[in-house]
Amino acid sequence: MLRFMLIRILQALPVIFVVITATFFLVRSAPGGPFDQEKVVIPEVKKALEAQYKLDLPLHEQYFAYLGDLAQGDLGPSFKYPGRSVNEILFSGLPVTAELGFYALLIALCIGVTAGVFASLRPNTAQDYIPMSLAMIGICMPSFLLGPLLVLVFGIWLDWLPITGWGDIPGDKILPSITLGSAYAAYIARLSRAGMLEILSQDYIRTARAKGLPEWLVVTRHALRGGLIPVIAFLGPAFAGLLAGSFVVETIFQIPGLGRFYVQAAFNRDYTMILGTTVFLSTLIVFFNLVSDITAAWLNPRLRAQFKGGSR
Amino acid sequence: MSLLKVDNLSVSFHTRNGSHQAVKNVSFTVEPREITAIIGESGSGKSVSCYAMLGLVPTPPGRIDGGSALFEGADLLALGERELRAIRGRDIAMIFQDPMTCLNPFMAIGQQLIEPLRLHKGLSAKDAKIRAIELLDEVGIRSPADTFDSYPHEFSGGMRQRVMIAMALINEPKLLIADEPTTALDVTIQAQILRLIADLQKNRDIGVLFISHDLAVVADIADQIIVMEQGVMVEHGSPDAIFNHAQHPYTQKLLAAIPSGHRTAERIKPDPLIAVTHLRTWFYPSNAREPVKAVDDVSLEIHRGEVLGLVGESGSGKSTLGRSLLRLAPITEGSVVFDGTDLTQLEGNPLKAFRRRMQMIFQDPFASLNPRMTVYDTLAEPLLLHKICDRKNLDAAIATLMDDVGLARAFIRKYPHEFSGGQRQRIAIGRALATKPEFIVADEPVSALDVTIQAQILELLVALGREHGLTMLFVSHDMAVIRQIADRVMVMYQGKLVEQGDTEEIFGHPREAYTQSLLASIPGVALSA
Amino acid sequence: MLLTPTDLIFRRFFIAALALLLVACGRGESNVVQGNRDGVLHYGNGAEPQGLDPHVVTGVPENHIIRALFEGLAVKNPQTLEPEPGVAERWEFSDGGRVITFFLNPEAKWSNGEQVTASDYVWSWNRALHPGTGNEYSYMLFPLVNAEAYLKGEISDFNEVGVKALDDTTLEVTLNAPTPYFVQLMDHYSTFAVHPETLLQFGEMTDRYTPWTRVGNIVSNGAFTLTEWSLNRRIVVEKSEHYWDRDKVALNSVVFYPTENVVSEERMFRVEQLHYTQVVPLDKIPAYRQMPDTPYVQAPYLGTYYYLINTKRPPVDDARVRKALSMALDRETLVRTVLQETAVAAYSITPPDTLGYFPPKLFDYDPEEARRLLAEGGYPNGEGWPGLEILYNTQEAHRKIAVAIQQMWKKELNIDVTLSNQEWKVYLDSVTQIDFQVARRGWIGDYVDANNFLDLFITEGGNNNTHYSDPVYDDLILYRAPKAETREERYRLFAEAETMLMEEMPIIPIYTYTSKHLIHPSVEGLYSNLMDSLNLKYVRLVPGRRLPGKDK
Amino acid sequence: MSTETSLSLTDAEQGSSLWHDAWIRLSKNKMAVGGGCILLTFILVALLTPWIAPYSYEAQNLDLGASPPSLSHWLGTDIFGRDVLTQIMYGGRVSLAVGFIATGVALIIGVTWGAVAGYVGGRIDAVMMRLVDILYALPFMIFIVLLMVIFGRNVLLLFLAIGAVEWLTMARIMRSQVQSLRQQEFVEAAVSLGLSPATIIRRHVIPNALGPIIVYTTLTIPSVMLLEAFLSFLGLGIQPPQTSWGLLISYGAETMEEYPWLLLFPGLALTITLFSLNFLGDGLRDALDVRGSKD
Repeated sequence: MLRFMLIRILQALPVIFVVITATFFLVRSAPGGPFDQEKVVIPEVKKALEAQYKLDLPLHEQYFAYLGDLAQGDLGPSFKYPGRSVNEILFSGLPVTAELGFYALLIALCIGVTAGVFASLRPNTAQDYIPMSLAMIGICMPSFLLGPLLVLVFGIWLDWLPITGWGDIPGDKILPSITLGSAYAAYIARLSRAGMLEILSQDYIRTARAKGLPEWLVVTRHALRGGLIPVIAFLGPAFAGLLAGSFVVETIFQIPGLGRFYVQAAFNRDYTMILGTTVFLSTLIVFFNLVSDITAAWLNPRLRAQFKGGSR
Repeated sequence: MSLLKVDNLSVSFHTRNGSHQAVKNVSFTVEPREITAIIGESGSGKSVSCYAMLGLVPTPPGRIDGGSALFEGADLLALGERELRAIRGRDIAMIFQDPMTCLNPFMAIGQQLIEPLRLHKGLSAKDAKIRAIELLDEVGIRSPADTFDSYPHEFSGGMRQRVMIAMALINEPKLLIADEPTTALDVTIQAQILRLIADLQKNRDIGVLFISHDLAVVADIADQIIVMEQGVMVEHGSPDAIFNHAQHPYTQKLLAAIPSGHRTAERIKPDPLIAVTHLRTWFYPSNAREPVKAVDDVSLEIHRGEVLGLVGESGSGKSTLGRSLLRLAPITEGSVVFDGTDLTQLEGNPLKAFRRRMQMIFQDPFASLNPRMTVYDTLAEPLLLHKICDRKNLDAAIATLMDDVGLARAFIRKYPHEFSGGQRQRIAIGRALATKPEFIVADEPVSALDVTIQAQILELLVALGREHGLTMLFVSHDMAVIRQIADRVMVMYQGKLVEQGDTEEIFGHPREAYTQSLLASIPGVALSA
Repeated sequence: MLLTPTDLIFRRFFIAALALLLVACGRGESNVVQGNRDGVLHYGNGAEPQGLDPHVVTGVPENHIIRALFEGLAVKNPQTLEPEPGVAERWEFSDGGRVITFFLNPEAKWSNGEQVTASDYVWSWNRALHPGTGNEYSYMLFPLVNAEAYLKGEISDFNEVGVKALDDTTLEVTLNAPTPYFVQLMDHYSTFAVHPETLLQFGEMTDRYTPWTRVGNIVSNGAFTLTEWSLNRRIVVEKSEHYWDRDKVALNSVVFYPTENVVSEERMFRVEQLHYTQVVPLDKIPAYRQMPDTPYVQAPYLGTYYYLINTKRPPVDDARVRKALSMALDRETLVRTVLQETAVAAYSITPPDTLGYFPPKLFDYDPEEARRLLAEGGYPNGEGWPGLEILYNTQEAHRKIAVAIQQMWKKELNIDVTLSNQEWKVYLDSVTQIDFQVARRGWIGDYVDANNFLDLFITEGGNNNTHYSDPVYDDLILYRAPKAETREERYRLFAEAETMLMEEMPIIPIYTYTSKHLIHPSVEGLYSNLMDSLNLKYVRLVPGRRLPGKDK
Repeated sequence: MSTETSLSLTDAEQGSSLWHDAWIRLSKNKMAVGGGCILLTFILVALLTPWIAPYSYEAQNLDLGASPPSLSHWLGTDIFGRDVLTQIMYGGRVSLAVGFIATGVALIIGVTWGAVAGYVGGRIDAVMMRLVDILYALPFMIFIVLLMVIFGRNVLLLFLAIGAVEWLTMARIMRSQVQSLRQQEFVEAAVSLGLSPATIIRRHVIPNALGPIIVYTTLTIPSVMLLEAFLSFLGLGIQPPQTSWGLLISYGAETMEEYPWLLLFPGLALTITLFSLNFLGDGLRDALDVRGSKD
């Protein structure tokens, strides 16, 4: 188990390193710098600015300096937000985005699994077609459309829910979570339907029925665990994707999360911020992939035994 | 009174491709304290009739057209789902064919075991566990208390089948339906399981309905035998009546198919086509420190024109040895000299040239054919690849191959799934023969087939071998089959060769204890007795 | 009922999910109603500020907050924009306007109770102009003697720069030339004083990124003090106890929201979560206009939207072609339709009525004349037209205008025009490199003076971006206008420069901006002005007033 | 079953049979045929748009502005007074082209990459998949901006950029498919026949892995269309007044309260395409699965 994790982490390190390096040089080669503004900056001022952020050094020196800082866990100061370090900004946004992502996934799971399981119980009937059609729409409904639509209906017309904010007014977390979760709900619905169909055709489901188990127990106890393994495997990458992809939702609902920084950093050419978020996210992606692999393996006793090592 | 009385049962299936009557007016009875066997080939409707009684045939596409099945006075076919559920697992329990897939791999066996107990008897988890452990002990699971929380994959096939049996018996049912409970098992295990079922039946006074395709299997245990063919019951009677006075030609055919003959060994001149020396094929699983020594220091020779039988249980390394000879498994050490050339040193085109000269027939004809290629494409591929014929002659060559393996030419555009297992194996044989090889490894080519089909395929192999002058390594766990086909026999155990010799010598005078136990487990002792 | 651990887990899972969905749906009082009662203004601020250090930041959202926290020597009257006393009680001009003496109010205090002194200003201006600080708005202080040289490192002794603390309350400023708008600049945050000891406590004078502006650290001298700063969530300021004019401050507190998404901002306003929005989505304006007692407020704004032309790239290297393009542009229709009357057609770079200056209108929409000029330029009826590309940065508003103009030119001049949008920084790069044919541009005045617009197009102007260069024009702007004796004389010279510019047409003026806000009926004292410059200290909230439709 | 042996083999076309059979199966699936017909209609309309569009594409009527559906403008007009139906027809040209071509690019790269990685395995697989990981983690926005700057703006680049992103997931799906397929005996049989790895992948592996790939592809096409809108928004890809469904939807979303028809009709066009694709994709998957529905 430990060995497996260690190997995976060791495999991830070069990936993260290459990502850092590639990103570093990519962002530097993008046109426009962090201090370019509509009103042209006096050359002397610009020089002073660059000196303050060590941008006047040769590129490779900057690179090694960055790596040095990174090794100590310092992601550097933000260019766009003077007075704030990238570390600080990341850690102010992370809990919010993580919470948002968590709720979104939770909603996605509730809706997706329920819909998928129901659809799988009576394939090729209305009970299958209706949730799956909704899932198709869900997959393709962009959040820039769904968000405002939900706000309009539930926030303004019905006046049930707050339309912006995060943790300021009770209930203000509902709409953003649904907006962000819907696409994932749709994917999960499809995944769990396919997984359940696969499992429900297995011999051991017949065994369970032969024991006289009522259908709901057959489904929940015998089929669900195996049927949801693809879903579990999907959750890791999905959660990492949520963190990176929450930008639109965070903007629509004015949520102080990480996604906004991630995207805006690119537009602002906030070099340290871009790098910081990228390093952070790629680490998270690796981490969550690992977690979901381990969870999926843990759910599967056969693989679990392998982790324990040796026993055959 | 009969335990179960089935009257005029008819079941049909309705699919997009039309409807098909699987069971036609079948009537039979199962007496308490007796083992009733239903025998028939796959597709004869023997399983469907049992599943239909318990409401386990999915409807649609299945439909019960008529009949009744009186179980203790209640018509199972007329019961609602709820009442039926109360009977399933309590009064009637089932064992299925493949213990590998019939246990939930995600649940500890203990949990699965006590499930019917808690469901039907409402026992507490603790009491249920005590009962389960007793039962595990009874079916021969060692240290049942420790294995209670183990998962199915931690058991071998035979052990899993024991767990299945324990699970079926846990509620002390009155009727046990065993659907091919030994077909997926090695012969040695098969013998043990058969004995177990017979013993349990006697000790517990239950009725057993035993479904099998193999008359030999039920020969020793059945009190009554029913023979089915294409949904119709063609004959029934006591074992004695069936085995000794079979009326129906189909029954006679089944009897004839029981492998019993042996080959008149031809004296082969020792002229080694293949010489294997100190072959080791070890696997290094990423999660284990110790390598798996699938083949460990094996040396052997295969002579031109002979059929060498390789026997052993699953996991003995016999398949890996066969694959290693063909360079399909990674060789760790040693050499395989084929007609003077060491194959282990070859790569790329030279290897490809040798691949033409040696072919393989796989165990599972369902898996060894590309499901998305028609027979034509499957057969054309090796012909074109090795330039055995050009496109002009292709059709003719394929037609000849089809004739050779006994497939109607009309099937040429069909896909593997449209064929029966035996036909598929014929396609696979055709593919192997297409390259006009000198050497063929046949890896359990008949194990997945019904006995009647087995006999046909074996005959075909023998005939083709003679016709094409083939040298063959015939891998099998089934001693009876080996005896029928092999000139010489090697016995493999845990990666090593333990015994070898001429077939009759081995069968007549086995030296090693292991070989003796293999021989003892050949089913159908009652037949020869 | 038998339950395995798995069942229990599932059960808990569903309960948790349900609980989440059923979280109290009841909505409490809106921000506005609550704020009206408690004297809290909820203010849509457009974006998260970069920071709150007056010598570091550059943007509009920063401006609003900094001007709530700090106060300049003079402040602009929100109605007239004329300077009125801030930290300085009064000021005197001498030496023909070259020297200004500011007399500081002894009651002006930092939020820690200390007095704001003249030497604080000297220290702060040193910081603002120091080459190490990298203050992008340092040029605001360039009218000071030697300020530019100090910034550019030509001199290193700040004592040579024209600012002196005569005593604690007297600040003497020496200018290069009489600069009529200098006092106005004292209301710009780059000229604000910061509290030297606080800054030094967290780092060097010139450090950009110390945490001195954080809650608890910051010491400011304005009407409000900082009490909460949650990134991308809100910034809260509260009435300062030490502010000299605290009796006039009606609000107890202001909450600034980083309302980046304008659609969301408008919706927040609609459900009474905001008193004030930074902007209004164009498409919503007609509906708001029709409301009785509309909360929609629109006012002229000191800014011009125009197209830059690269005067060295054909086909627009010919002034006749440029004028043809300009004259073929039906600005009135554009403003009426696409812009929903939220702008004013512009025929000059300087907005009309810039502190009394009215630029001459030298041409009009005239397709006939435009076609004639185009023919003269070598493309009769668009024949032989090599194509033209309009560059704009990615934004909906710019796209709309470009699409409309594209079609106008096609229709009137029969010429093909393509559009090209670029991401902001790429666009900036293209504009700076003058790598375009026609590019969209907007200029917002830093201070109310035509000079701020006209000096864009001097040869050396960093924001010229057109290759336009005329020594006569440079002379007018750089030397003759500053030396003008009277306002009239000065404005005449400006008009002359404007005429030169429109003759050559290196830019095509399109419209003059307006400021557009939604202001809740309960808000009083938020005046509209040309600079969109608010002074929150005058704002009062009247409880009980609701938006139309909300007052049930 | 008939057992006639006199079958003439001369008219047999080698290799085409899988696709031929699939076609026959597909043509029996009503939903799939319906979806295919709608798609075909859309494609035809897109191709013929310059000749059949009711209005000129660019013609503005600024004074008319946004007007709801009427007799002269069936689907209404946008804020420039342009006919929405015409806009949707022209937008369909871009969206369909981007959807199909970019997905095609992603499909080819992803399937090849995943198949090779999954089949070859070992170190090469590790390296190839790490590369995919890296590309996943790179900041997409910067990547796009760079592409735009280095290569300038053109539609081809748009396909490239989208393909560059979408193939990653495709490769992953393919790889896991191939990994399980290469354990299968028929692949081993192909090896023992002496087929080269490339041939095995092409003939034996890919056709059997197509099911999930087809399903994923039908999901990718609409998301590619929306991604195109996003990129066009950023300035990469198509430039106004050219338009696409994605762009029309994103503009429409901003004025959903004022001019709902600007959102509704392009949204409808995309949704119909999406469902047609889905039905066609499911049908295709079933058609290619020669085994038919199991049990």
